Amino acid sequence: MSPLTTPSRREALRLLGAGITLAAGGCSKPVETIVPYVHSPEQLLPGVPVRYATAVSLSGWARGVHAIAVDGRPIKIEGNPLHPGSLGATDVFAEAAILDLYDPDRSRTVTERVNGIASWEMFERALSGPLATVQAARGRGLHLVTGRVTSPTLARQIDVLLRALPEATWQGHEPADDVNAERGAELAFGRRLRALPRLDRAETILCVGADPLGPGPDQIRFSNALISRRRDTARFGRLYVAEAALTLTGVKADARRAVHPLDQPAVLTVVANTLGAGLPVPELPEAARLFAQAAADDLKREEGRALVLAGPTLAPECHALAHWINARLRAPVDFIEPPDGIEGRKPATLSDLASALDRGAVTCLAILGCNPVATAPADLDLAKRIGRARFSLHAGLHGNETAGATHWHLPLTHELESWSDLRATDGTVSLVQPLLRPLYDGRSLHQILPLFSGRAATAGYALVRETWRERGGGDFEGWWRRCLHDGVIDGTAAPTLDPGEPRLIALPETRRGAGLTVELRPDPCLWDGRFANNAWLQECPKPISKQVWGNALALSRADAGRRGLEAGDVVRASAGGRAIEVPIVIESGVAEGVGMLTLGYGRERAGAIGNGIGANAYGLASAASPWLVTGVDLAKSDRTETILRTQNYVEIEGETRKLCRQIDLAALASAEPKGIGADQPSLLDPWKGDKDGHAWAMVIDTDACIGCNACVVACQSENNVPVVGPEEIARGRMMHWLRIDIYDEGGPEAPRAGFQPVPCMHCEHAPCEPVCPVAASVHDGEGLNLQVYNRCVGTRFCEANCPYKVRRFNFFGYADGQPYANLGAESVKAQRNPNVTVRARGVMEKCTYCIQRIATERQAAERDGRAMGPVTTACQSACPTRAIQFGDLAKPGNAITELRKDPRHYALMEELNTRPRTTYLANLRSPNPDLKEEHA
Amino acid sequence: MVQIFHPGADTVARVVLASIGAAPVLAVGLAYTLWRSPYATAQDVTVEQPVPFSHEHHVGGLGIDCRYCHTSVEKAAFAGIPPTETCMSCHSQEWTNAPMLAPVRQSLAEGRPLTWNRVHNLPAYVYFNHAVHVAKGVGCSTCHGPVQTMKLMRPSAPLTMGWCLDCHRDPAPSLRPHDAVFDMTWKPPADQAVIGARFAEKRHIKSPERLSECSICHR
Amino acid sequence: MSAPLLAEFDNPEALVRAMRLAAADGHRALDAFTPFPVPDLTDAFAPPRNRVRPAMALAGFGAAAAMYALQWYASVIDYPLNTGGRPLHSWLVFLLVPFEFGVLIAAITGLVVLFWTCGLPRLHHPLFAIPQFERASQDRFMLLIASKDADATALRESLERAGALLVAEMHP
Amino acid sequence: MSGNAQPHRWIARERLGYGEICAAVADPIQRRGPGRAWVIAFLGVLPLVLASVIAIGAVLTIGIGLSGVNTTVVWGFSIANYVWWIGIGNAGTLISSMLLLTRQHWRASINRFAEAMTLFAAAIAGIFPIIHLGRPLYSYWLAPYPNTMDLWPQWRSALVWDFWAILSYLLFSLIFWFTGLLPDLATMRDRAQSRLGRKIYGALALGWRGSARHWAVYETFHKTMAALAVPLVCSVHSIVGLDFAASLMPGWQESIFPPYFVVGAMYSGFAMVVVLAIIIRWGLNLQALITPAHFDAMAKVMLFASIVMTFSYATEWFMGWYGGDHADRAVVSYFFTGDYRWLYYSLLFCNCLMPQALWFAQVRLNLCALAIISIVINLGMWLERILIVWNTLSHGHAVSLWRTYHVSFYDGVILIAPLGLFAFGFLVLARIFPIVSIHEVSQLAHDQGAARGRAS
Repeated sequence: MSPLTTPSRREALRLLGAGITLAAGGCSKPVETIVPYVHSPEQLLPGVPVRYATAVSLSGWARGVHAIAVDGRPIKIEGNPLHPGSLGATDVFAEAAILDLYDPDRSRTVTERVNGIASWEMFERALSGPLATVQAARGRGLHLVTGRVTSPTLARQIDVLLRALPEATWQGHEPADDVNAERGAELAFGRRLRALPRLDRAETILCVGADPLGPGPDQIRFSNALISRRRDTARFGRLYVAEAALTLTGVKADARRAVHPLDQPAVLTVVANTLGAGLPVPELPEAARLFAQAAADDLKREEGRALVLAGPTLAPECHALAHWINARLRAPVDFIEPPDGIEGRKPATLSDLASALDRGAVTCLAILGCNPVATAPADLDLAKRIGRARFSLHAGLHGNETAGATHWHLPLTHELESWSDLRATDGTVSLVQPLLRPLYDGRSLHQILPLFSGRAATAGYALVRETWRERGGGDFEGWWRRCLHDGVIDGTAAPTLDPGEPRLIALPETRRGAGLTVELRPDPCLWDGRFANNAWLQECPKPISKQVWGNALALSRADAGRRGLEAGDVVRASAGGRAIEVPIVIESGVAEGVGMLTLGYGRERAGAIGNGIGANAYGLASAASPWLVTGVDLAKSDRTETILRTQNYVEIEGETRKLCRQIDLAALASAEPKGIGADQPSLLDPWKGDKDGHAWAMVIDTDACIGCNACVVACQSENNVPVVGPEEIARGRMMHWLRIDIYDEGGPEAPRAGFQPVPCMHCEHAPCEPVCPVAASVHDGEGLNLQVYNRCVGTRFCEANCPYKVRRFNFFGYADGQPYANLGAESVKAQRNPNVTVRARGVMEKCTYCIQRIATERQAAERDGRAMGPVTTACQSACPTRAIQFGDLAKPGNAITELRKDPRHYALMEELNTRPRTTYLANLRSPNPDLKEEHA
Repeated sequence: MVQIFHPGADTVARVVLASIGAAPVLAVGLAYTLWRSPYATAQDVTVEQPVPFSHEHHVGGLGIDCRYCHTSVEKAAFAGIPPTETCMSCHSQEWTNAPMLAPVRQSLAEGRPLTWNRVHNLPAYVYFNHAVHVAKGVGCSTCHGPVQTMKLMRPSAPLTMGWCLDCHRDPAPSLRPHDAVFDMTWKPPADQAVIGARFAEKRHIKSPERLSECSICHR
Repeated sequence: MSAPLLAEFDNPEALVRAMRLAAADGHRALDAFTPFPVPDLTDAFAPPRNRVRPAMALAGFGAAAAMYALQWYASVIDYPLNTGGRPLHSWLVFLLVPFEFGVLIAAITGLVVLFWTCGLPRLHHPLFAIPQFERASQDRFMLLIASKDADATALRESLERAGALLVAEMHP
Repeated sequence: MSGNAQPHRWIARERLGYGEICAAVADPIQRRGPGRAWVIAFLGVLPLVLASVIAIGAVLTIGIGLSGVNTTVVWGFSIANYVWWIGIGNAGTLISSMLLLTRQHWRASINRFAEAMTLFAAAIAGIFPIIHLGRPLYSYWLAPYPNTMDLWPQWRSALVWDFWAILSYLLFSLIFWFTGLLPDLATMRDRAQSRLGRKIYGALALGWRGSARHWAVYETFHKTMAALAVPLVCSVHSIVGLDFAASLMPGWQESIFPPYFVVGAMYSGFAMVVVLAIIIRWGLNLQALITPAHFDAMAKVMLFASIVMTFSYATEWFMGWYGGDHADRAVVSYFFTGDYRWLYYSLLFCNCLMPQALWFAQVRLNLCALAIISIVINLGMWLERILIVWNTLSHGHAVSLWRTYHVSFYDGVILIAPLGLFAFGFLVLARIFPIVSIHEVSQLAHDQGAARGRAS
């Protein structure tokens, strides 16, 4: 048979079919090919997911993860239960790391600023000249700039280098640092210490500007500890928060006051004085003073189980005072040696670098893995100053702003492509192992550093093993394999120390000048800006404002009104000669005279996704005060911008309050569990189908939900949920299968908000099903509300009739051909989960309860002839506080059945008789009776 | 007035009217017939391959077990296509110089995989799992036909959704003893109806309603 | 037997009058052709059993029943699916489509019966050969009548007396 | 009937012979050229026809994302246009059949183009549900047909009912219109001057000879069709109403919807007939056949419908409040205070307030005023349809997803351009087929004693 026969026959059929059924396009099947291996990898089953333990970093700190790979390509990140920074859960950044790996904007080759594409050999040749100069001068003129170093191997390598070249300088630059806390500990105890507050043991907690539940390397650890403790209502405790603008901790607070950042030290003073400090009391607004006093009294009462946390914007003296208070309260705080950095070496600051550059004393500047041009405070003006170095290079994942300022740019490998080791905040070391060979011609920092000693690049694998050779002992290979398997190296956690008695430090005078005070915060989605080119994170709604694809200066309603500003007005914010243009957004719970802006936006060379999105808050920051900008002047421009938000209505009142049930702890005893609605009389018989032994259900504890979005991004990653881009968001379209609603029954001045993750409810009487004309939306015997994509014709009646509005429609081909979906590149397709259909244009989709996971487990059980084991949905496994529980109602004794009997249990809109399978537990609060008037 | 039409025009008009009525019915019927015909399903259409691998020779002649090459058929959704090294495990000794096998040797030498053309093309959006079917006692030949007689591989079933459902709605006739799953010559015994039903019960095969639910194959 | 005569009148009343006269004479009125229906003529020529309505009723109810059966078969027997916990045999809502379909089939059947009973389409007809016939669809009322005699002269005269404007013979 | 008092009420005062009636209708088509007004109108609507074709082509190739629909308000202009057009479409058959059954013989002059209006409007309406789909290529899945997937439509869906309702209604209207046209086609055949004209009209007339036997069967059939049409029309728009009522969304889940939709359809349909009648009367010089009495009667029907609509709105508000359901109350208050409140006030003005002018005979007999009121009613009815969609979807149960519709350019095109398609159809039709029923008007003339034939 001639090889042409098949295609031509198909073609003929297609044409014929077109004429007959008008269904031309979709009917032809192109000839597919199958490409087997040449050599089959051992123990690899085709299409079956495999887990590898590794770690991904945030600001240098490790979060241990399991990377799931199918057929050799990593597709999903999940938490590593053995790792103290993960506890089996993830955060948005860890989840999104997988998309960073496949980011087509990653730099692929070595580049030289003038001549463009170059090679590693060319770079090594170019480096040899300046290197010889600095070597001759014992390193003088060599400046290494790194982010936070927690990798023992990297620390060892830098140490070796600095030993060889003692005059060389090592600068550290971590944009989202905690330098005030570090200095505060030094002030209090006279030495460098890292405090590890034990939120699992502290019950009465006062956060002054601190956001332990907010995004950051410790988010999972802190929120897990706090929420686990609160599950025991006897140890529910009380969380006080005094902060400038609403944070995740503020949302979960039992008592919260919006306090100007410059007033926050006074709150600490009130507490300290209650404990006998006898400090002069600065002025404090009456409401804040009452609040501080109530908290102080409560803290004092709960001595031994009380804790005070100071925020990153507060001066080191305030942190020192907090240490003093905690010591008085016998607060549960562990102290350890700071696990980061290099023993015996203190990194110089960027200001030092700036002055060295000004002096012309920099011969060779190596900026390794960080992006100071974009993330250094504006007054350092590094972009211009770097030009004064004789030879400069930048190593990074992207050819970013810093790469644009240096002579050379070296591509780094992603953490999922390289060998390394990283420490968690408690010192625990994880091994970082590659899941695939580097996609591009990149090298890891470990491979690059030897070049400065004039040595050839060494494999990262060997370098990391060398670091641990001694520790491994006799059976090094066995030890190594065990560490790789577990993802953590046992016994590497830093031992706790007795810090001694803290000194009582007087607080410096704070004077409030004229103008607005702007508090800068790391962005909950982009962090310090390093994730700006990650479309998942750009489209991840900020937990509280629900803003996507941009940032905005948050003001209180009163402040905005006083200044004649409305949401969306673009203002020119200026302070000390620095100025940025930024749109205004009005938010609840912002203190008077305060603006809040997140970092990480306004990137110029982030990549196709991140360029030019939002306003660059670093442009307002100064090296002296990177977190707080005082005396900011706002000048209204004639421009307005649409603030892109995925939730426009937050306030609930009257009857709508039942959407988000909130109970005071005192009322819990008399609370009754609410069911999912009773069957109404009907002319027709109810469905009596085959039940088949499973009844999947989900219960979401809204009290445990801290709104962190880890589940949202996990769902996106697991289920191939596409990104739609800002233009589509502006049209009111979005794709997230799981959204986290925030509802506020308090008000703009005293928010009393709760988070509510909303996936598909999988209603037993699903309103979406009877309206579908083609049975694309149907139920199965396990109680799943199915969406059969290939049957869907796209009437959208199901979403119109869904009271929960959880269905998502592909108005365009979001999964393919969209600029924000695949960035026009093949590489992003490699991230797709092969067990989940990639949806086409014109079909409806929605949460499936991770049906692919259920099916995988069911099929494995069928194959092995055993009962089905537990199934974990992606959102459930991501959740740091275990707020999402999934299980089988038909299985006796399943935890899910018990949760449905909890007094806090309720179903969304149970009055509609949809009988949802996804139900909720009410939010709990324990307000201080003395402060009752705040929720009047 | 004069006659406008010839007498024969009456017949023409009647035929035209009748056709207007009949056309939609005929068109649907024709489309359906075509769609389920091998012309559209590619049933029994032999697919050209880069190497003319003969199942007749290897299975029928040499009696090699299916699992020798399709290694993951009992473990995973995908039965597996053998890597080049599997071919070469024999062909490094047998037929070492056969020109027919040149692409195979070249593949191994260059480390470049062979590219086979897919024979069994399931409809899009179907997640078929070989392991479960094998575990439940559905034999290879039930779907793949008498592979041991095929010089070149061809699908022996239409692989349409309706065809899948035929069995999912009534699995008993296709269930075999476990040891006969890989037996290409298995014939159902006379009392297959009874035996099949017993297998279905013993192996906890779901009810026809459950097996024909969308989520069994689609997600 | 002579060819039937086609008499032309300019109003229906004259035609009816002439027809009655001729019938009284024993001539056989074969048909009348008018631009609009004339009740008297309709009564005179209407077929004794008009099958349009029974046929429509039969087809309509039959189609409705068939459609109902199809719905039932499709959703109860052939592919039972759980849609929103609704019963497989949701008879209340299964009544709507049969109604629509029944009406459609009744209409189509009615049209077919109309054509069948009237012998349409009939593009070629002897009457079309008579020049004056073209006004039967406009402003003239024609009576086709067969004489009882071999010679039609008597009939012709009687028709002309009754007001016929023109009388012509129809040749098959 | 009142014909005794005013013998020529439904036909011009000067007596017309049957031949003149034929000539009045047929000659503009067969003996005279299209005329300047026709040519200008034709050229005027061509860009709109082109725009419709381009818009449909664009939405098929680029996707329904072109429309302003979003995650919350998943329906928009397409659905409102569909309901509006099918409403227009309903009036034609209603006029024809209901008036036939109630022996309102005056219908003779307007029923033909009312039926044609039905046909075009239903056909245009039928486009919208298809182009609003995400995957229009698969719209045939709504039909039960043998397939290799062994799948059937989901019969409980209102959209399947819709499919059958539109299909039945379209084909039914075609049959009804064609049978009504059949005798006139014979007239056209017999009056045709060119050989080609005779052939074409001759073929279409199928050899109709006006035989008394044929008329007997014809009348039975036509009356039976009319009797069937009334419940069919009501059912069609009731089913359209059920698209909304068979949901559980606040503001939709109302038992009043089916009848309220039927009256609304009649309302907008009559308004459209008035507009068309004024245009056709002027364009084809049919003053003799379409008299002020016709407009008076239609204006009274519109006034009645307006009162019923006002009552329906009031019922909606009352039931929203009386039912006590929070979401229902919230939606009703959203009507008046929400994002679309100005549109809602406009709708109340158009549909409830403005038509009250029809209480006055001067207004009813002033064609200009009548035309303006009719257009306003049609506008108001479109607003009603879009607000039914928008208000409920924008302000449903889930507070967090409340959001408004963003009208897109494509929406504007598919709102305006189909009017051109409709006009195009009418313009072409007016040049091919008698736009007024010749045989029925002749009969009316005969029955009213207005025809000269009787006097002679």
